[in-house]
Amino acid sequence: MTARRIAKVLVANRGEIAVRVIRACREQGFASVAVFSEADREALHVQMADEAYLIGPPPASESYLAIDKLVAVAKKAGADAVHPGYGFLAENAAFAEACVAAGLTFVGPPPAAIRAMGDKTAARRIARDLKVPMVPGTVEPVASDAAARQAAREVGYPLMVKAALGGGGKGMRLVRQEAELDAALRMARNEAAAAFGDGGVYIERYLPEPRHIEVQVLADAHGHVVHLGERECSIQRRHQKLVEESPSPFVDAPMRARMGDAACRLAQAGGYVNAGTVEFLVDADRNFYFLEMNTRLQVEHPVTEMVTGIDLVREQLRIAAGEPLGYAQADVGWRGAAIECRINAEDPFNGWLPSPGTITGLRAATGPWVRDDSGVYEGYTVPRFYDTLLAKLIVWGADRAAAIDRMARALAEYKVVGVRTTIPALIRIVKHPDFCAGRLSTGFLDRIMPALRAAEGRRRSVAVIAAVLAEYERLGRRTIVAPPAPTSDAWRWSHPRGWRRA
Amino acid sequence: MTARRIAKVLVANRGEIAVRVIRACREQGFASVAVFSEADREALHVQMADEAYLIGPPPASESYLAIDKLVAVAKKAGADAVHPGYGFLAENAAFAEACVAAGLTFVGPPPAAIRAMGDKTAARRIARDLKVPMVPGTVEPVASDAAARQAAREVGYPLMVKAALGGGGKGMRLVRQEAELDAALRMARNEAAAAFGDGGVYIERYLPEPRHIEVQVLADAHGHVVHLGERECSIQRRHQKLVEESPSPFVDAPMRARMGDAACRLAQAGGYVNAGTVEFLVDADRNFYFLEMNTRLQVEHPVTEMVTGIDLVREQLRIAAGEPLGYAQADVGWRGAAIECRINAEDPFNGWLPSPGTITGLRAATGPWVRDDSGVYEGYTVPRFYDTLLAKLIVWGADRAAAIDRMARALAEYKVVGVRTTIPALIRIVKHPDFCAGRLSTGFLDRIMPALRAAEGRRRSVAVIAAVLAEYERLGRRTIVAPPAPTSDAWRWSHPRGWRRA
Amino acid sequence: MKFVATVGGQPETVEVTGEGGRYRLTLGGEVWEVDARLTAQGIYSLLIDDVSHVADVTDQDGACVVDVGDETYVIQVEEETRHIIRTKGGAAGGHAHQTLAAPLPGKITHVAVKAGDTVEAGDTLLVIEAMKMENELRAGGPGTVAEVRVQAGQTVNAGDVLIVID
Amino acid sequence: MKFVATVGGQPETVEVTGEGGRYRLTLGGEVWEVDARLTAQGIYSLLIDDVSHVADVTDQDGACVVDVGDETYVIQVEEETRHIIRTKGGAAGGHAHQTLAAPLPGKITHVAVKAGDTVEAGDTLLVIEAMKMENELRAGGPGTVAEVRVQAGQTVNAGDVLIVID
Repeated sequence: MTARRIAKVLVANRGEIAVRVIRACREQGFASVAVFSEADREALHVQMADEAYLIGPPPASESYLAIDKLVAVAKKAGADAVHPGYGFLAENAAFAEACVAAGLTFVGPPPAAIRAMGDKTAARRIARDLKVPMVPGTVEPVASDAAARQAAREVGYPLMVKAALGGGGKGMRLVRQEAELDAALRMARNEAAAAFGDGGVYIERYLPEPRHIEVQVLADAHGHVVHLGERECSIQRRHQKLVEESPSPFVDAPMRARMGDAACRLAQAGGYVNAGTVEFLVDADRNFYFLEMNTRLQVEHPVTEMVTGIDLVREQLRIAAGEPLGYAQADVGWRGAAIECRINAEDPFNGWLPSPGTITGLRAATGPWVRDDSGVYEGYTVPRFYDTLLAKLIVWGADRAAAIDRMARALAEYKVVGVRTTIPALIRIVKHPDFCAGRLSTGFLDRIMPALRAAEGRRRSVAVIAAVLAEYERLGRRTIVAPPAPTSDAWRWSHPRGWRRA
Repeated sequence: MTARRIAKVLVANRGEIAVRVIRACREQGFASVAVFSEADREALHVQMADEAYLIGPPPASESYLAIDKLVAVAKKAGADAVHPGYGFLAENAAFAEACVAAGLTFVGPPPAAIRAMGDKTAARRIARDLKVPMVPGTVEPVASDAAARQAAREVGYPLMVKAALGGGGKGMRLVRQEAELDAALRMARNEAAAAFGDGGVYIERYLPEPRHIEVQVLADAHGHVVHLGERECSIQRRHQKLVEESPSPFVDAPMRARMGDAACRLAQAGGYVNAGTVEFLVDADRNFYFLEMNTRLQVEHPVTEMVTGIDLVREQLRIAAGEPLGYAQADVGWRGAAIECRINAEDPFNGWLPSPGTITGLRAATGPWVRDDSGVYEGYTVPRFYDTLLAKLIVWGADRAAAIDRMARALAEYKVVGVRTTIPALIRIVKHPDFCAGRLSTGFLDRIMPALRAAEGRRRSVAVIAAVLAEYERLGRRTIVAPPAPTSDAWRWSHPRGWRRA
Repeated sequence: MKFVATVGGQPETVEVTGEGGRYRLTLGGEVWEVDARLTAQGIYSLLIDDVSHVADVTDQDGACVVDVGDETYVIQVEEETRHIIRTKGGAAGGHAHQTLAAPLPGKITHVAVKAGDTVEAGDTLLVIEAMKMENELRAGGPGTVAEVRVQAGQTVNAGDVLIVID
Repeated sequence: MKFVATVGGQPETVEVTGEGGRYRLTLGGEVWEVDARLTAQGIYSLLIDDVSHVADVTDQDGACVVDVGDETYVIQVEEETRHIIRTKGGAAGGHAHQTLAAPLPGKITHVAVKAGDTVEAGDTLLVIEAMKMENELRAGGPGTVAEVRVQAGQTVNAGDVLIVID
């Protein structure tokens, strides 16, 4: 195929990933075009891009998911390429087609490959044909609740209901018995439709406490495919990843080679081009089962970048421009260990309830081998319309132990005031003996959740002193004393413990 | 020698390097003890340490240079080791001796090695004996102004007057003719005495536009010495480094091996233990001349860390504890290229005049392969008593071109409001064709200084709009209009252009 | 000045004197000399007996959420007099327990109960969609639904009373 | 509202209307529609014709120092009326030129001139030590020293008049 000139890139996303892509564009000398909803005028990606266009009201369906508006802005701005980031339209073949039809280079796989691999059910059919092992379940979306009940009986309970499109844990529900199936289907379809514009779901057998290990692949338009090793993403809440690392403490060189080979074969079979990720579930006996392929950049791509030294967004843009990879599997090297922690605006002490609001104080962790991929800043108001990810904290260490020590240090430095975040939970996770020993599973967090409750710790007196002094100083500055908020007791009622049972 | 237990480390420093050492302690599970002057209660290192002790009034001579106070605090706090950082007492043999005498492990070379190598004139005698080439000049401090004049005539003008102790460019003056000698001696002695508690200076021939290239060495207490390659530090102002990088674009593998060998031989001859740096001047024909050895951690150590993956402060603490290096020269590998830019509170458009004050707005650069080693935070007031370094911005790239592109991106992101900083100059430096081509010399900055003046750039209208809107909004909020400050015109008088001639 | 700080249902009296960064507090019978600086919005640097602490204080529905080290506390601070008044007139407080207020702004996607229903701890009351997540709000204890003030599809603000339970 | 913005000695009139983030400015005969947000103390996000700019505005001795992209400008902004008054009474302004004020707090370590001395551009007037650096303050133009208000060893604050020159 012929090289396509890229000089100006529209970033069809928001938050930290839009910032990530804009940075890559700037470093390569490409102009960047941001888009923003009415809720995002003050978002960081708007400030960092060279140009920024308002595309509609806050709801994603009227802005970040509005294909026509995005293509129109790209043409108006004179962009020659579109990077979708992750989420939103990143795995929407119709969007990729609309870009191509408008003469824009889509920074991602060809529409056919998105259809083949991005649709989880189609991908399962390819894996079946390639004899790549996979989790038992339907290879088609379930047509109706009745059909779902029928399929569920064949697969057997407990089982997972999953969105056919999308990823990132949205549109996923665990169903332990048939009585829960209808509610699970409804919520999964709602979330899937809201997040990806498609409510299709399929059914898969539930594996108890599996490890979630995925392989990063890069494929150019000239038939070269390499893998960059694995990421372990077993620490999850609400079926969403919270902590990721590379390499996996569970994977040795031969297993890495086997998984990498399976991933590359799947990519090739799907006619895949650009960066993609093949997800596997791994059981205690090191058997791996193909789960799905994400036809986009992953949230957790930085851990692979830190150990390989390869800039994945730069590679995405190079591949989209028609450049060959320029290196073979043997040229890919790994150094040390990297861990990523997701800092979300959620209250870990209140069932991960989202916590929108204004970030009144912010001091990010910095220093040696600490990377902060953030989409926020002090004074920024986290809108209630989009997901809760504020920033990704990534560290590198000469080995896994050094990386864990560094992450514990960095998390303790990271100060976010004004909204609740996952940081307190993350600190407990990286200090947990099971985590340090590499004993991970997707059930890990549910197991240690009780320990997350605010403890009667040794710093209790210090906390009381800080709280009292804050009030004392506040009274010193103000004549009127704020009445105790009437809703404070309602918190007791609003613990959505359901997530723990879900 | 026997292993010494380290569990609690007193950090006898302030600012970013104190923060750097405290982070290393935390990552290794050591408790950290900070010290602070009355001007530093709100400094970042006080907040980050486990314990913090007030040691005296703002002037360094009564606090950070007060050996007795520091040793007393170390004993009171129950510290078993002392890390001096750089500057202040880092190269003061009497301090190292006082620590050892008090039963404290000094994280640095033995006092004898500090005397042998830290004293520039003594080091020059060792280099002479080892037949390591060096710059012509005195091998003893000059006893008097008369003796200085005499020595100067022998060395010949132009020449450099340099502090026998210390480093970091303080206590250095270029002298073009004898008429300037007395003033240069006075200022150099004043600065040296203030910075290092010793006013001794020596005289060295001035090499026109040399490159400044230094080699990092690590020596353990068991006789093992390795070098971690070179750093090029040719971009300087006021004889102080502003931009450093590793590897040097001027050094190839054979030259690296030759310089590394010379550096290791010097370290061994001086009985050196711990981390140290051997500085060379390099002429256009790739001849290198020994300049001095810094018997401490360098400000610019991070660029070596980023390309080798070796944590130098961690190694310092391991070596101080008596551990063997555990690796040989052949095990040291280099990957990619790293650049460091120093962000100082100075006004590059006004002769690098120091700019103390309150940082009212701060947004540090972050993201892929960007490291911010900072000692400040938003709301922090930069005191007028200490040096101007606020933070070090370090980036890594797969090659030098990628690192330069990344640094340009990061510098553009880095926002400091309230004090003037070196950032605008740094942006021009990394975008300059000579820098990008690796055409570096210590005269580089003087050459491009005229281009540093605020230009009639294409963003002039945007700047005017921002300034007018700031005033417009300010008037909207306030009834009284501030009178134009009467001293504003005085700026025209206060350009210390002298630094450009110095 | 006297305050009552309530942590985990346990009230304790705290007396404070001092200003300008240097304070003396009495709590738990002990006297604490504290050097405290607000280094950024809500971020306090505390020096107590030469030990350095950084505490983040966030106001959350009138309570202080304090993060210090890896520990988090929810602390209600009131002037002592106000505390006495509030706890004397306990009835009002009792009723406050019976309301489910929206913990965050969002859209009600499902209401699982109607007036007259009896609920047990853990029963789903309703589902509120916010930040691309469906959040189930469940009963923390048993009771009878007295009033349902919202319906599916409705958008609510943080603090809006959604359901009243007797 | 009308202002005069002076950049590099060049004054230009700027008219502003609008509020709440949306403004219309007239300068250089052109009309600019600007969406401006103060996203942090002194850090402005400007959208002008869909082009995004971030401008840092620092007050420095009554002048605005503006960093935008890799360019830095020192801009004096005054209400138009005030500008007219100031420039009419030019004498005072003229005298202001004749004072050397301390550009930063520090210690005078050396005074090189005395009353009556004539100085040329570039002559050292005095040396001020601050932040571990000896900073030479030199004459920007020729003149005669009328007054020396400081002596070596003395500590000065930013803005203190050090030397007056006729």
